[in-house]
Amino acid sequence: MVYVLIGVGILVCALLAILTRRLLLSAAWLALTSALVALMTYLLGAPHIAVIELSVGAGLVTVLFVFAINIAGEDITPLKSLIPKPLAVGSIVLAGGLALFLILRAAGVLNLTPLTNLESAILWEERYLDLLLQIVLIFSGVLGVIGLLANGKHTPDVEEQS
Amino acid sequence: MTPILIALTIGIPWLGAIIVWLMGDRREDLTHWVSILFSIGAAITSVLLLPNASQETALTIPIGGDFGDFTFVADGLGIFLSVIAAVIGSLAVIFSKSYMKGEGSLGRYYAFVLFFIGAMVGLVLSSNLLLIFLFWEITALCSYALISFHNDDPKAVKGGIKALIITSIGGVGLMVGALIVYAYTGSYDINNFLANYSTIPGNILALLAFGFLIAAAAKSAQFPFQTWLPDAMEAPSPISALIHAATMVNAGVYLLARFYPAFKDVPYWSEAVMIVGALSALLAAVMALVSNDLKRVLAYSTVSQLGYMVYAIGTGSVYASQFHLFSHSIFKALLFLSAGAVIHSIGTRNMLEMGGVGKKHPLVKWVFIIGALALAGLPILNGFWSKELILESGLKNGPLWLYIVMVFVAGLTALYTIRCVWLVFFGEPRSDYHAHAIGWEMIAALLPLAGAALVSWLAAGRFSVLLGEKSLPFHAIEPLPYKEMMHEILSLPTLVVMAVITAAILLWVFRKKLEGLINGLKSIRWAAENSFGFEAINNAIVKVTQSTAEALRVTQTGILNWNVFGILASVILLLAILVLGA
Amino acid sequence: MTSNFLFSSLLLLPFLAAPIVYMLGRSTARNGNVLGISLTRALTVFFLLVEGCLLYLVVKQALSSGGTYLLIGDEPLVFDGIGLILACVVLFLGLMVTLFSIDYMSNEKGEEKFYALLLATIGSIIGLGMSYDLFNLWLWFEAMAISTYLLVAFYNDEPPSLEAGVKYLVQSAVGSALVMFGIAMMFSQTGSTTLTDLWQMTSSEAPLAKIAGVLLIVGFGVKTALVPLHTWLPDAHSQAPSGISAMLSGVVIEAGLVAMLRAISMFGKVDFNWGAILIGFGCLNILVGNLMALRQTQVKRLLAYSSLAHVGYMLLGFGFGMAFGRFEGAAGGFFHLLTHSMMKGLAFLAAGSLLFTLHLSKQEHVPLTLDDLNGASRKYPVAAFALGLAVLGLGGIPPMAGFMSKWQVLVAGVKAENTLMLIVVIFAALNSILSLGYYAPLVNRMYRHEPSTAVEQGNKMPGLMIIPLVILSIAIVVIGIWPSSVQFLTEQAGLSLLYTFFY
Amino acid sequence: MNLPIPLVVLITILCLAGIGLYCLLITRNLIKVVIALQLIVKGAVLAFILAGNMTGQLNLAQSMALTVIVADTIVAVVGLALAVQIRLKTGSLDIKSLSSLKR
Repeated sequence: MVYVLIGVGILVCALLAILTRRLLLSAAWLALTSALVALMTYLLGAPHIAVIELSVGAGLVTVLFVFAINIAGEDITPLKSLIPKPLAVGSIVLAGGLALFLILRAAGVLNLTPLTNLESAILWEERYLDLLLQIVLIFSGVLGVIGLLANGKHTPDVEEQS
Repeated sequence: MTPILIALTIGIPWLGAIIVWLMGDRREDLTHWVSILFSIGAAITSVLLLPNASQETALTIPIGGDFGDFTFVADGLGIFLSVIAAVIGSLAVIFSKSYMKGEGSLGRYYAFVLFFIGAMVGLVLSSNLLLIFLFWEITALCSYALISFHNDDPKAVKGGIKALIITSIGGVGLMVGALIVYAYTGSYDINNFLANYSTIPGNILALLAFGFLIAAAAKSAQFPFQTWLPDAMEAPSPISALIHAATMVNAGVYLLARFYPAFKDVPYWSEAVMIVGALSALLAAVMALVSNDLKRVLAYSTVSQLGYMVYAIGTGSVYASQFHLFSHSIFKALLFLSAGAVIHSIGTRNMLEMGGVGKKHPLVKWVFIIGALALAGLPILNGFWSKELILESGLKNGPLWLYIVMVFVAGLTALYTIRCVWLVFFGEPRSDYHAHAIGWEMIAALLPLAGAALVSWLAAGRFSVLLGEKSLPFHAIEPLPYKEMMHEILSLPTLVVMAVITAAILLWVFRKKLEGLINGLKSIRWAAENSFGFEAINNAIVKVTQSTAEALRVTQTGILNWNVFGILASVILLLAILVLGA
Repeated sequence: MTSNFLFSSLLLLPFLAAPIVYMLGRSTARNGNVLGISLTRALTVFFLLVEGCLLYLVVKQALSSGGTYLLIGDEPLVFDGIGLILACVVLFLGLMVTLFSIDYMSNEKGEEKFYALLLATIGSIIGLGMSYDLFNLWLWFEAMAISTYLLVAFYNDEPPSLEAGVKYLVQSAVGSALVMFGIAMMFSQTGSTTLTDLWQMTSSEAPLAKIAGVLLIVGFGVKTALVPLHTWLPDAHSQAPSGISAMLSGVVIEAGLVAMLRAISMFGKVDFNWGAILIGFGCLNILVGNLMALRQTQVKRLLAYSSLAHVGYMLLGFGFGMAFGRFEGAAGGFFHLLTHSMMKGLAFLAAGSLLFTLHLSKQEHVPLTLDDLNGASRKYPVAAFALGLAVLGLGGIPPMAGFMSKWQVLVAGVKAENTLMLIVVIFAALNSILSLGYYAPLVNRMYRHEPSTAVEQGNKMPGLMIIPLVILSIAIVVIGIWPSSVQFLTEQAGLSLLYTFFY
Repeated sequence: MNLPIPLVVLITILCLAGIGLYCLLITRNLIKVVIALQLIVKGAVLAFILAGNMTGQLNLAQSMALTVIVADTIVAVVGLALAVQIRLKTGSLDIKSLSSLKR
């Protein structure tokens, strides 16, 4: 039941995030979505990810959005979408429906492992290579941001944040 | 010895091509001479190959994988065609020295001519189908590059691309055939295939046979692919003589001749070959009759004569077709080169603007007449013998109505030939052209060809031995000494043909009195001037493709949302396949 | 131990080199130190050469002692045929692009970032070819994507360039999200992400595996430019600096393809015809790519669309391999991957050299149009010849390499001995001819006598730019007349790919 | 109403991804595009945790989810930087004004 509530909460926040006209509000709703997702991951037995999602997803990313919106400004003029909305809704529903149907047909009833052994495991257990690669990602990302913003008038400290 | 000679005959012109390309236009005279040197070198080595003809594989270069062994066989058929390519090639190069004097991009011109000669020699000497296809495409590339040599002229560019695309479409037939041969016999080797063709399932063999027929029809400009050859006449005249009359267009006939034993039992194949040949011969002859462009007349007549060769293969007489190919190469090269000399001198290709050229250039007039008479099939020139052989075979082995068509075409040939000679060389000048002098290189190239057109038929006996004993292991070709040939030819049917030809000539002589009849055939004239609608079909295909392409460009909206929609759409598509399929 | 050392240094070197190159360039560029920036360039070339030597040593090691396996944590890295061919291709082309870019990029701001990110891209593609863990594969893939974002949007003063960057980023990100869902799905089934585990644990009746497979195909397919997903490609390829266009078209989309093949290869036991899907996309790609290219007026855009068609040929080869067990098909697909990377690389570099001399060196940021090419051969014989050679090779004209690789792909189709495949082969061959409809006029233009105004006013071409053009031209012709010279690469790769399907 | 927990999470994931994709389809604002991408990635994170939970490999799942978060934060940062730069150069964040490359 709790899951249903959180799930509905996530979806409502997400919908609000994409439907709100003001970008800053959008970012705020995104942060709330992120927090609820963190809560769900916590309930699913992943406390570390919950913490990180909360700090990165709800914290850092929101800060970045606020920075970016500050520079780029709020374009709140309502714009008619370029794709007919019924087509968009229809195809999304179709894709989601097909996926759900296939998954349920394939997996039958989904089972959870009882969440008993919640050991405080070390992250990156046996996945050092991924860790190393993340450094590469960050390096490339930082270079990318520096390169993109090289001549900008306002060079905010976006790159330091990441 | 043979392997070295083969390598040299292909390698010398290719080396020459690279050298000439690198030399570019810096020193014009040197470029001419270097090209002449290399082309003559190739001609000499190819002639040296003649005594070495044998059916054995002479040269094997193992490539491995799915490319098989690159094998070369210097058999009689291959050597004979390579001699034609190299010798006429060298004559065309010599002719070019005068014809191309002062033109830009000489390096490119000669490089492609030499590249072509090497590729043509490779095409006929190779016995690996992949290699044949490779050379086949290279000859198409060279032909394209040379047709659009004057590429500031949109007509030349268009003609070149048309030739490239139509011959490549035919190439698909050859490619699929080669792939089938490899997939079902495990090797690209021709002789291996001819020995084991019966192991291939019947329907696949039929596909193979008709694939090769399409390839041959496209390369040899036969019905329904004949439209590219007239447009290829934008090329400089020596190129028309070499590539579009004497050598490359023969590749299709060569292909059919090579594979005849495997395909002769395929249902309807022989009939299809005969009909393709006869239709090409007939339609092209009618078009030649109404065209006023000197080179186009010769191009139509090439299509028509190639039709005879294809028809001959359909009737089962590979020897007759190859013998006619031999004669045709000589007299058609002669005609094209002398036409080139005339065009170079006068500066127009329109026969209605010529007239009386014979007074200015008597020598050219006489060699052209020799070629024209050979084309018309008058005794005792080489065209007479070979055409009669084909008609004999057609009477014996083909349906009578096709024979009648071919005899009728023989009459038409005489008619358009005499019309052409008359319009160009006789009468009074119909425009005030200025006749420039003709260089000695042109004469030097014309005279040997004229001589050969007179006497090459004497080699018939030797030629039959070359084809019969020293090549084509799966063909039944009996040696045919020329006395026997004379005996065979000088019979009643020949008199019929001669009567038709005479009637055609009389028709021309009394053309003024027969105006009523000619007017009655106006609709045919109109159809022929519009190439019987084939040009329209070509244009329609091009137009449909281009407008489809243009319409499709709308899908690249440049709008991010639609781009993402593409991703979503393919997910839906694949998921739907999963739902429906499983 | 030494084999592990060699192997890991092969993977690590580019990433160690990238910061070094960046730091060096950064510290010297501010003062306008010419020596420093030339040192940066030289260092990049040096690192690539060292990487090539390492690759050679690893191959030698692998042949002698079988050190083809490296376990970092529990993530395996495997040095097999696929990894080898991808590494060879990316190193060779990367070196050519670096040599080419020395003059091309010399006037640009942020040159050091260019080289650093180029090194990072090369490194991630090498790693991608060897990764044998699904999640790890995705991460290499993501690293490759992130390093190329800036390279695509390198001219950050030009709105079109930024636009191309945004499209590339968003579409890649959506694709990569789909890949993540696919991975999560497989993970939920087997509790592991190594390819061997996944392969062993999926049975023929694994419906969830099919959905995951579809998501992975579409996700990686975005980078591979399968047809409805291709819309980023013409924009990115035409807006990036030419060296990067060559990299994108020559290896990045192929790397996406390799990632896709790796991912599908673990579904070898699943009872689903993956090959048929690839063949379907292949046909679509060939047709749409050729038709879209037919009416283009910008050279780089035309080449970009032709990449679509060539991905189609590779897909056909792999499809024949997977659907019919035709080993030739898989080998042919890899062969075409190799030749296409060289030919398209050469085409983009040659077009880029003309773009540079005609426009960029005069500080004009305008696209190179077909009309600009008129008469280019007079003034720039080498670039014109190289471009002509490359596009005719792409059109499948012998004796260039493209002929042989297309041939091998089509051999597999006919060997399948299936009527439908025969039709596919004929279709592909006819499309090859359609492609001549835009390649041939392009070549023709360059050999006209009347030069365009752009050519008349063009600058002199820097000598260093010509070197990669010459090397690539020679390579294309040599492979074209001696196709077995690269057979050891393609056959190993083909074997590695089909292993999970048929053994 | 007693839905099994994994089903609830699964539906949440699908809807989250769907909402994100929907936003990508209809929005014309570049920053909104980045927000939509973030939403989809949140779905992916949840998917990894759910998968880890179902197979009892939570630690593995956590490390992977963390990697996903890091990678996509970087993508978001680069995306935002691009958006900012576009805003500075063209004065607009509208996707429609950003379609000079077409056909």
